[in-house]
Amino acid sequence: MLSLVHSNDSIKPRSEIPLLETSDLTKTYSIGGGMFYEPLQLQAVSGVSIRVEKGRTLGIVGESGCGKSTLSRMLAGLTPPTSGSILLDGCDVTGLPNAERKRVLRDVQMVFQSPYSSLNPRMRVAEIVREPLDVHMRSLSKKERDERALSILNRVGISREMARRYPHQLSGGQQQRVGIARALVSEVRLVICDEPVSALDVSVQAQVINLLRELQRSLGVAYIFVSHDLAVVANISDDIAVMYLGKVVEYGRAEDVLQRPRHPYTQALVDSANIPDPVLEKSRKPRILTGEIPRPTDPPSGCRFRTRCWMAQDRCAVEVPALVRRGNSPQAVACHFA
Amino acid sequence: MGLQPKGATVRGQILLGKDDIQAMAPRARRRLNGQRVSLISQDALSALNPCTTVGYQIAEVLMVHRGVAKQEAMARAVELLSLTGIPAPSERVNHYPHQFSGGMRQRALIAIALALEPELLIADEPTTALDATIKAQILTLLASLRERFGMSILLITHDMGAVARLADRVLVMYAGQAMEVGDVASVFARPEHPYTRALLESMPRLDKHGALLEAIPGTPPSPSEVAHGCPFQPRCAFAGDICREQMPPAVERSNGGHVACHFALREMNYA
Amino acid sequence: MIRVFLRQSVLGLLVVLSALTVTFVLVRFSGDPTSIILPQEATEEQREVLRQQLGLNESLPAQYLTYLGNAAVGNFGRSYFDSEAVTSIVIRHLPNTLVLAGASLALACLFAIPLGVLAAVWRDGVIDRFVQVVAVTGASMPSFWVGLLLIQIFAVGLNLFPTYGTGSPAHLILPAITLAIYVFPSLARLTRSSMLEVLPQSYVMAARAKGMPEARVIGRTVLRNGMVPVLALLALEIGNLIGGAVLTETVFAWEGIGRLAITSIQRRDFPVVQGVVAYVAVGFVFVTMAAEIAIRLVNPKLRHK
Amino acid sequence: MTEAVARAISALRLNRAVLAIALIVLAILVALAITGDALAPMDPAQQSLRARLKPPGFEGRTGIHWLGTDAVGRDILSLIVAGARPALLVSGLAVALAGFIGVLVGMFAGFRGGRMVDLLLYITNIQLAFPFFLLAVTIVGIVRPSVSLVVFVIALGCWVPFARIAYSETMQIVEQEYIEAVHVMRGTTFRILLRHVLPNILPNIIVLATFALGTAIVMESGLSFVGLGVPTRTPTWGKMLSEGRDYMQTAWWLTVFPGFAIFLLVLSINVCGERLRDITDPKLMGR
Amino acid sequence: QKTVARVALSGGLDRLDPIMSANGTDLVVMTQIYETLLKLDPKTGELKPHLAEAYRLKSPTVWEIKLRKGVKFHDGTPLTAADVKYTIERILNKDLASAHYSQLTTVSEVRVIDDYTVEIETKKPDPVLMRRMQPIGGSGRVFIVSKAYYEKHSPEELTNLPMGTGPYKLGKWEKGASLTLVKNDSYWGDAPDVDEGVFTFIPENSTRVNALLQNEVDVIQRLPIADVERVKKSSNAHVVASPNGLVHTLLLDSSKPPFNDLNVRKAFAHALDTEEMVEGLLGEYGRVLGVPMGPNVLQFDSSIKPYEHNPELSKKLLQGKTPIKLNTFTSDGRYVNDRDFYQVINEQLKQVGFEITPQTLEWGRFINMMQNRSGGPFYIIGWDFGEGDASKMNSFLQSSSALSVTQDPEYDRLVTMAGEETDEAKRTEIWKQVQKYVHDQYFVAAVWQASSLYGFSNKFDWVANFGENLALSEFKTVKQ
Ligand SMILES: Nc1ncnc2c1ncn2[C@@H]1O[C@H](COP(=O)(O)OP(=O)(O)OP(=O)(O)O)[C@@H](O)[C@H]1O
Ligand SMILES: Nc1ncnc2c1ncn2[C@@H]1O[C@H](COP(=O)(O)OP(=O)(O)OP(=O)(O)O)[C@@H](O)[C@H]1O
Ligand SMILES: [Mg+2]
Ligand SMILES: [Mg+2]
Ligand code: NI
Repeated sequence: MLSLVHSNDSIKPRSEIPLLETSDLTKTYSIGGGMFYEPLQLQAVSGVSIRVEKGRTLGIVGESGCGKSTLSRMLAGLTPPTSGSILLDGCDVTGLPNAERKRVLRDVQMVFQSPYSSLNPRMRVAEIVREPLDVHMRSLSKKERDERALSILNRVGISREMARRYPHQLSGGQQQRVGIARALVSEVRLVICDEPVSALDVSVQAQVINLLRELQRSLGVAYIFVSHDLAVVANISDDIAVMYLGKVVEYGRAEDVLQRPRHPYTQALVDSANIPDPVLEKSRKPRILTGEIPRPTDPPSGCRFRTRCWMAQDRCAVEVPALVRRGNSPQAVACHFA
Repeated sequence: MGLQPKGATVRGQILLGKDDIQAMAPRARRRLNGQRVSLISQDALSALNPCTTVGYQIAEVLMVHRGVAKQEAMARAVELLSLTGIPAPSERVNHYPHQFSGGMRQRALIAIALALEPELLIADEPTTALDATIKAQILTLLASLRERFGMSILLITHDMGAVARLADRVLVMYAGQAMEVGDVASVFARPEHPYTRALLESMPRLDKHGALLEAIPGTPPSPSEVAHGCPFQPRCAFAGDICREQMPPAVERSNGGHVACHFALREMNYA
Repeated sequence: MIRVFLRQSVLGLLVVLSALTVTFVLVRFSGDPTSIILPQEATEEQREVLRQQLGLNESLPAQYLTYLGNAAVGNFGRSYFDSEAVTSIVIRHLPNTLVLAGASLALACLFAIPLGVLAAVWRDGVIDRFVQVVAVTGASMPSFWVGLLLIQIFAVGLNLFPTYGTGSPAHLILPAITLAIYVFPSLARLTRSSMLEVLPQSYVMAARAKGMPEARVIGRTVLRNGMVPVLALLALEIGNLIGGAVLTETVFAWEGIGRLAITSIQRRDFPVVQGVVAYVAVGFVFVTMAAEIAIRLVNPKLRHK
Repeated sequence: MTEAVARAISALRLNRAVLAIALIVLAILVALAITGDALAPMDPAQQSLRARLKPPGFEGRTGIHWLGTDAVGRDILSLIVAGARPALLVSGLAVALAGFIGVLVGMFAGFRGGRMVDLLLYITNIQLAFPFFLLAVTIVGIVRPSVSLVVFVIALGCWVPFARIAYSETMQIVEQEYIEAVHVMRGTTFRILLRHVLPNILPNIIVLATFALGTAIVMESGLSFVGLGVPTRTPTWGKMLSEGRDYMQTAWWLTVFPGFAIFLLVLSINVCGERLRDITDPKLMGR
Repeated sequence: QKTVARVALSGGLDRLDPIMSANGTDLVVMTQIYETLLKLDPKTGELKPHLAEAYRLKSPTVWEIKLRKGVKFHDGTPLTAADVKYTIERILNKDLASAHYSQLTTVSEVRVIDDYTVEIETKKPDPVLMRRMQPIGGSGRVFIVSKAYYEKHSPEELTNLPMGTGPYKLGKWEKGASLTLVKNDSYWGDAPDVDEGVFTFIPENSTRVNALLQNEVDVIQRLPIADVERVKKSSNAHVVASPNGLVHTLLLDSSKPPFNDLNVRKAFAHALDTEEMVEGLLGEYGRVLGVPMGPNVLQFDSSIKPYEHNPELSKKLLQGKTPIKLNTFTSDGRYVNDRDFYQVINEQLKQVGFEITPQTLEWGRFINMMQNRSGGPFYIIGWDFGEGDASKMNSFLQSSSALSVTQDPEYDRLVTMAGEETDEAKRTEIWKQVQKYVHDQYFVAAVWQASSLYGFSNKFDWVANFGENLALSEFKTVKQ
């Protein structure tokens, strides 16, 4: 694992302490089980090490069930990791006592996937956005808190009039803006966006992505941007981590990962992304993966991708490939043959 | 397919080959379903009956429409499953839908749709619920089946990539109205309707990563608002006064097809 | 399946144990039974002898353990009044209750399930309205009042049926109707709402799209999926039914365990009360267990868990 | 044809009329319960052995007995009026208690999850299946009937649906992202339950409470009917029914009217409950 | 063709072992199967021989009884003196907790002189002992059982398989459903009209009446007063009444406040309008009595009049006192219209200023509380004075009695005296004194006697002499 830290270092200059860094983060769920059952063990996230620099965006892609949400929830402090550490400004959050952790984690907020269900249907928009201030900026008067909420709402393009409405009276895109406003109303430095645009109408997606990018520029927050849509992640991210069945299989600068994918899974992913260009699409022969994603309760031994990989050999079933920079590749790849 | 809920009024004409579907008797129309037209519905995850085996659901179609004996129908179900690329189909026929993964369910649905070798396969967003790699598999499968059975596919989707991949002709709809129709290559290369163009430009693309997106302002209209004029007008960058008052008529596109816009984007607008 | 069974058994045992404990505690703190057993004129001397015989002079924990030990082998002692073994009294009354409950459940199902299905299929139609009105009205009528009215009208007024008692099928009709009216509302509504839940599912639409005849769609697809919760409710309904039977049996002098419970409580024949509660508890543990297993058998999703 | 009939029956106006009647009946009964027997046409406790078991419309010394008199010559109408208070009071208290406990337990269970919750669920399951009335009769029969015991027992019989609804709704709500959002802003459990969960489950709880009230009234009258109801100065409705049983052949009005009072009260409560459910059930919204 | 009488009893049967049971419905069946040594003359109220041919007082403490010869049990064995001795000793066996134990406590020894002669020795003179050898009244019935049969069977078997010397023997008993008695063809006495009796059990009053009117049964016990008119009007049934029903006593708990004060008792008694109450609730089937015993009792003093209704007096007596609160416990369904009586009484008490909180209790609990003296301050209990002797009063007035709520030394002294007096005339004199004392002391606030009512189908008739005692063998078939 030492090599992993090394490989990470190769992506960014060593000098500054990153805003967020994880090492070997693992989450295991016990599912089923009961008075008489032996519960099944499910490694939703397994040994993930990533880092996010101030003001930059880390994109995380992967197929459904590969552990993206679990990872984001751990980073947001919603789920305690089974093992591994999360360093915020170089300080390990996982070991901290509850109250202390809560204070430290204030800097981390989240934007959720479903615009509607992430807003309490019985609260008005202004109240929803004010709530984080109610929780930990009690020193401010209610009026001040209201003002701050309204000003951030204004920033995301929600008018004062709309702030008086209930969530169901807003469109999906507006609801998601409210969600973003709530995440940014208190002084945050890292926003974790778990599929913030997948539930939106295609024509509205771009608005929200643009809004996020614009806010990053003006507020200097860092994002962790999670999506299963490679194109969306590609658009917003500086760095990209590709996940497969709980593990990061490729990790590096966005352009490196996208333009010269080294891991066979990343290659397939890039290949299977359709480009709205009929001439190109009809002529190219994309690499189609065979088979389905294995059940996460009993992942394949060795390399988890080997069951669907066209390069797999006996070695892959035995040896877990480490996520390291190989040869002259600028990004880290977890494949024996990269 | 004649499956509108009660209270819906349907106007216009649907012709299948030479037959007017609207004019058909309910019985005949039912016979039509599955035999000549098949549907793969939008959410694959719940379009299978959870209480019967997948195999039976395929066989059922043959039994009801063709009067095939159960044994034979089940054998055919195995064939169909293997045709759609499900491994170990002879075991899988006896499984229940919840034992299938999302991609496999979609394949099973396709198998049902193919059972009677229809002339037309209507695929309503066959890939939206699926993962990228699986989506690619299904699209490829559809393409190969189209060749094999020589059938037509009506693909309904919001995934422009999938359209580029599979379709020959494309119809772009907005708020229930046809905006533009034409062959895929020309519509994608030179969209003449502002909506088509905006849509194409607002999609994040792998090959243009990092570029700021051209977002379409505003929100899609709710269908209950009966608007005069062009439905896209409130969000359209090119809209003029006339767009508010009058629904534009469909006019011939320069490269074939039609477009419904007062200010259709001709060559000169692509300056 | 074995695990489900084991789990249910352990929890069931817990339930029976608590029912036993509750009745034991209540009975022990409710006074001296000798005054119930012995005639008015009995002397204190006689009472003491009887207390000795009943083991009332031992310590409470000792009494409790003896009681549990006896209960475990189905011995709830003897009735204070006729010194018949409680178990045999309960067994004597049980068939009557089962006949009544069975008849009324069958009657209720006969009407409730088809009506519920039709109400859902033709939602807001005449049948639907009718079912709704009957369900709300039925659910608002105390069953004992219904019983009294039925007696008044059909037995006394029209002289069609006997007014009371256990015995011929004619005796069964009025109480069975009363009890059926009691369970009809919940059964009909559940069937309806469960059907309504299934009807808009995409697999129903898919079945139509496959070109299946409507009767087959309703019969095979909708009914099969909709019946799972109805089956679950039926198990619950049996409990409800026995609860309702307590009053119905009282009204119709039907010699079942419900009436046995009431008369035993009224004359404070505690061993019988304890026995009835314990046996009913055991019965319900079995019913829930059976229901649980049945639901698993019907629903393939649970079967493979 | 059937279509037309259906439409006629389902006409909104008819529904409204039924609802209006239900509300009026309910209002009257609640008013009676509040004022006690002040609104009764005669003193409900006033007996007259000379005027015992007189049929409806009988003119006695103190006025016309519109609904007849009972076995000791009390005015049935006045007794029914006086019976509104115990009927509503006991069941109201019981439902309030059941709702409070059920919601509290259900909300915490739904929030926490875990093994104990499984057990709790199982117990509520059994209790739902168990013929509760039998247990109620046993408890009240062995211990002496009193207002608090009857309230307690009825509450015991009603709390399960509250707990289950509160539990399942809370569980669903806690899964919702807006609760996650509160977690992310490090809000307290108290805040989550009180500000976010409770307001969202409240409408359903209120609907449930309405139906539970109906059930509680029936249960109370059932206990009274077997002689295990609350002790009151004048008989409760259920007790009137059981007292009237001996005279069923000779004086039908003794059983018919009190039973009808129970029926009317419960029916109007249920009708209002239905309406409330229609309003709060999002599935039916906009119908 | 067999004559079958279908009888609906008002309650179920418990155990048909005459040693053990004193339950009213059990007794109805048992009196058909078992017999006692003596009988009462319905006209004079005097004792007459039955299983005994003759009896005499040999010495003040020894009774000699000669048994009738030729009496056989149902199983064919003859009745002998050993059976009588066995019966009495079994009742006195403390381990069995016999229901009749308390009635025979004075017996010290039973001696078999020869096969047909028994001697009973008592601890002290007991002039009423022989009255307990007849079948009528409270729980003093000594039904003679077969020694050989009892020794052969377990107590459980005996409760289910009664076997005696009576005119009927057990046919079939389906517990909870019905019991059939068939005629004993080898009965020593006159053969009865009815060949077979089928007993069913219907506790619900109105259903019992319906059963009669719809010809589902021929005879019903405890015909409710409310239904008398209906039965009278019907074409197929009629009412049979016996005025010597239960004597209902309204007992005041004079051992504790508030009723340890004579004035309060007085106020209580005069607050009640017993005449109106009985007239209203029982009509022609009830009578108000001045003393707590039936008029059939030999010592009954008819000169003592009931307390008059005088609410003014009551109010005066209660004046200046803080209002007296009474938590009263009432029985429901135990006695004829008892619930209504309680309701009327409570209301009348309220009129003079008592504050009443009523609560209905099941009978078992009621008795229980009464014995613990923890129940209400007043009770209505019905007593069967069928045996015709005043000593029955001791059951509820003597301090040693379990159900007595009176603890009065003077009363105890007087009745002890009476109990040991063997001279009939003197005894009667003492009992008159007792009656006067009880009346003056207001221990019992009201007394009324309700007729025992039966509904009979017109196929049968019967003259009911002794209140609750239904005798199948006395039924006469009526030619229609
Ligand atoms: N609370 C939980 N208990 C048990 N298993 C869980 C839990 N949460 C997630 N999992 C499992 O962990 C794995 C990863 O889930 P996760 O939600 O992180 O996936 P994801 O990448 O976000 O998928 P998606 O794209 O569908 O949102 C899945 O197999 C999921 O079933
Ligand atoms: N049964 C119905 N009753 C009323 N309105 C309906 C019904 N079905 C669809 N609609 C409305 O008609 C409009 C078109 O619906 P439709 O399902 O065709 O959209 P779609 O293009 O398939 O969208 P999606 O991409 O979400 O599948 C929507 O606004 C929808 O709300
Ligand atoms: Mg996710
Ligand atoms: Mg769609
Ligand atoms: Ni055209």
